[in-house]
Amino acid sequence: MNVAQLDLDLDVFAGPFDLLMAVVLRRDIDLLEVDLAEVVLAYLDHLDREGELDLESATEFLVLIAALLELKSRLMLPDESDDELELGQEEAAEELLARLLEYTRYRGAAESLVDRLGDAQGFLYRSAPLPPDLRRVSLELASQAYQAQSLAEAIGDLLAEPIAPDVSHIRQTVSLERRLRALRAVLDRRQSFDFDEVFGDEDRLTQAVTLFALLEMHRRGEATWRQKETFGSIEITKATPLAVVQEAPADG
Amino acid sequence: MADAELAKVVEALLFLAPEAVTAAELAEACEASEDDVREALEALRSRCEGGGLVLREIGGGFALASSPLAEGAARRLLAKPRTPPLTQAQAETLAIVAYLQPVSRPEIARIRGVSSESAVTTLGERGLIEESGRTRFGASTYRTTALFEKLFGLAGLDQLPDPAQFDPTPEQEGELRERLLKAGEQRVE
Amino acid sequence: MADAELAKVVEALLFLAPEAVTAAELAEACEASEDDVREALEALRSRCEGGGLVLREIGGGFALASSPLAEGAARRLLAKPRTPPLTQAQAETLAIVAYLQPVSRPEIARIRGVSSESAVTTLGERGLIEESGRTRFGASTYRTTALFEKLFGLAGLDQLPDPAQFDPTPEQEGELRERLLKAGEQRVE
Repeated sequence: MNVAQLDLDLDVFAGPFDLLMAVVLRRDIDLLEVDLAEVVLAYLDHLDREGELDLESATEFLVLIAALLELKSRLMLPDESDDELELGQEEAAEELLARLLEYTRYRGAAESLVDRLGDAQGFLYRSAPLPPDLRRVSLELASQAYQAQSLAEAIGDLLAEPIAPDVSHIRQTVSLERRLRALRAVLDRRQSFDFDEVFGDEDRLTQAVTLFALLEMHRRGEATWRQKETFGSIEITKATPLAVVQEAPADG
Repeated sequence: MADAELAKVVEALLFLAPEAVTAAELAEACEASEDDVREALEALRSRCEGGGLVLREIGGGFALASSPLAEGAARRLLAKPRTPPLTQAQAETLAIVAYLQPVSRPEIARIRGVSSESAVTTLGERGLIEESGRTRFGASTYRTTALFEKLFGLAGLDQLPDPAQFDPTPEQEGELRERLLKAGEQRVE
Repeated sequence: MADAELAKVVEALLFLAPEAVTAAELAEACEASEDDVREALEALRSRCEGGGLVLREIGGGFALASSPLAEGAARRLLAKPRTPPLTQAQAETLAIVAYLQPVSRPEIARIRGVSSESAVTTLGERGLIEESGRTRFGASTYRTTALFEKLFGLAGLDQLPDPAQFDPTPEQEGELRERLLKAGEQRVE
């Protein structure tokens, strides 16, 4: 089932929870039949059209749709997962449920506020300048109403530099772009090199992304690489513009 | 000041005042007791019933407003269209601020499941919410403004309905849980 | 529109209008005839006799005004400076102006890490700050007023309390202005 068949009017959804609620709660829809990838793409397109696409909201959305994807994948997979996984699944569903319930409360409150605003808009208030003789605030009538100390306190608050948030829980990221630059830098100095010799000391993630970058360089015709045996050393050679060696990388 | 005169003065003051005025402020200005002012306000309220004005209690104070039956004519005369309705994102953000104030942007984003930067900015520009302080990480916290209470016709924040009434019924909650857990249940079958 | 309703609507319109309105304008807004409007105005005039407002004819138009008998109370209520508690945004903005004056809006925004337009406007309306000139880039600069000193119980600006006692990072060197700007830039990041 694609998004068009799903008949989701994306304009009416205020956020991923809203959309998820609609998808999950539709009685006539079996989750198995919903093309969630299309929901994601349509939602991102929608955000883009709105001009409100930012990485933060897109990421939040993906995290949430991932919960639905996990549910769906369990429907599709044969029943051979162990109990441990199942428990995690139930916990994840409960957590998602708790967040959906909290969101539902404020969505309801939002509706009631909108109604209230509609009712209150019938009442209009006067907005007219005061008669000239009442316009000037009289300095004589003024008396101390604030503590001067509060000004110094406010300056103290403003002098405080924000505590740097704890980012130790955030997984380090490796950029493909940066790995490409690293590879090109090596190839600028040397015509060919051994992968382990240069990158052997990097962590697994960096090595993996570097290999990915090598694939990209191979695709672009910038370098070739060869691995004589499975798990053996990889030799990378800079491609010369005149004789690009067309050689597929060995399996490994 | 005689009772009848006090009611007249209170009417005149509410006509002039650009914002809602508390009974205490009225009493001080009229050099009368707060009890007398409250009586005068009651007299004014019944007097208004025969006319085109309404006495409203807004954010703990009192203000005169035009009657809803004059709304159409008033908007024609003043060429003042209704304020644009809130988008759902704005309404949800406003509801979260109204009930949980003071509340920070990350907290709003957590509840809505989506970053709410532009809704917060727009609500601020429309004067419905304002900064109220900072969390220890330097994020601004927000609360609703006096204008919010005025535009939404609230005598005070305690007039907001209990948010629990918007919670799903146990049946709806059960259905939601069931559908979320459907995968597991199917395997049990 | 029934006569009684028209009289109510006319009352509401004159209550809202900031300036005098002609009978023709009222008729158009009410979608009624001018004769009917004039009748409604007569009804309103007699209704006013029992209350605190008076119907005035000014330059061919009509306007509601407060009754002269409320004059003294109005002066006491309105000529007195309004001193509601300052919001966090207002307090921070006022403190920046007080300690750094003259200071421009862009500078205030840099220090606070957010645009502070509405706080500057409100502080100006309340008479706590005023424009003092322009920077060479054309931005208005602000300073505090005599009313500010009176409301904060200060005999002069040199009486402002030393912020050092609230300084969370006293070990840092530099002018107050530079240190504030530096902290502000970190808040934005």
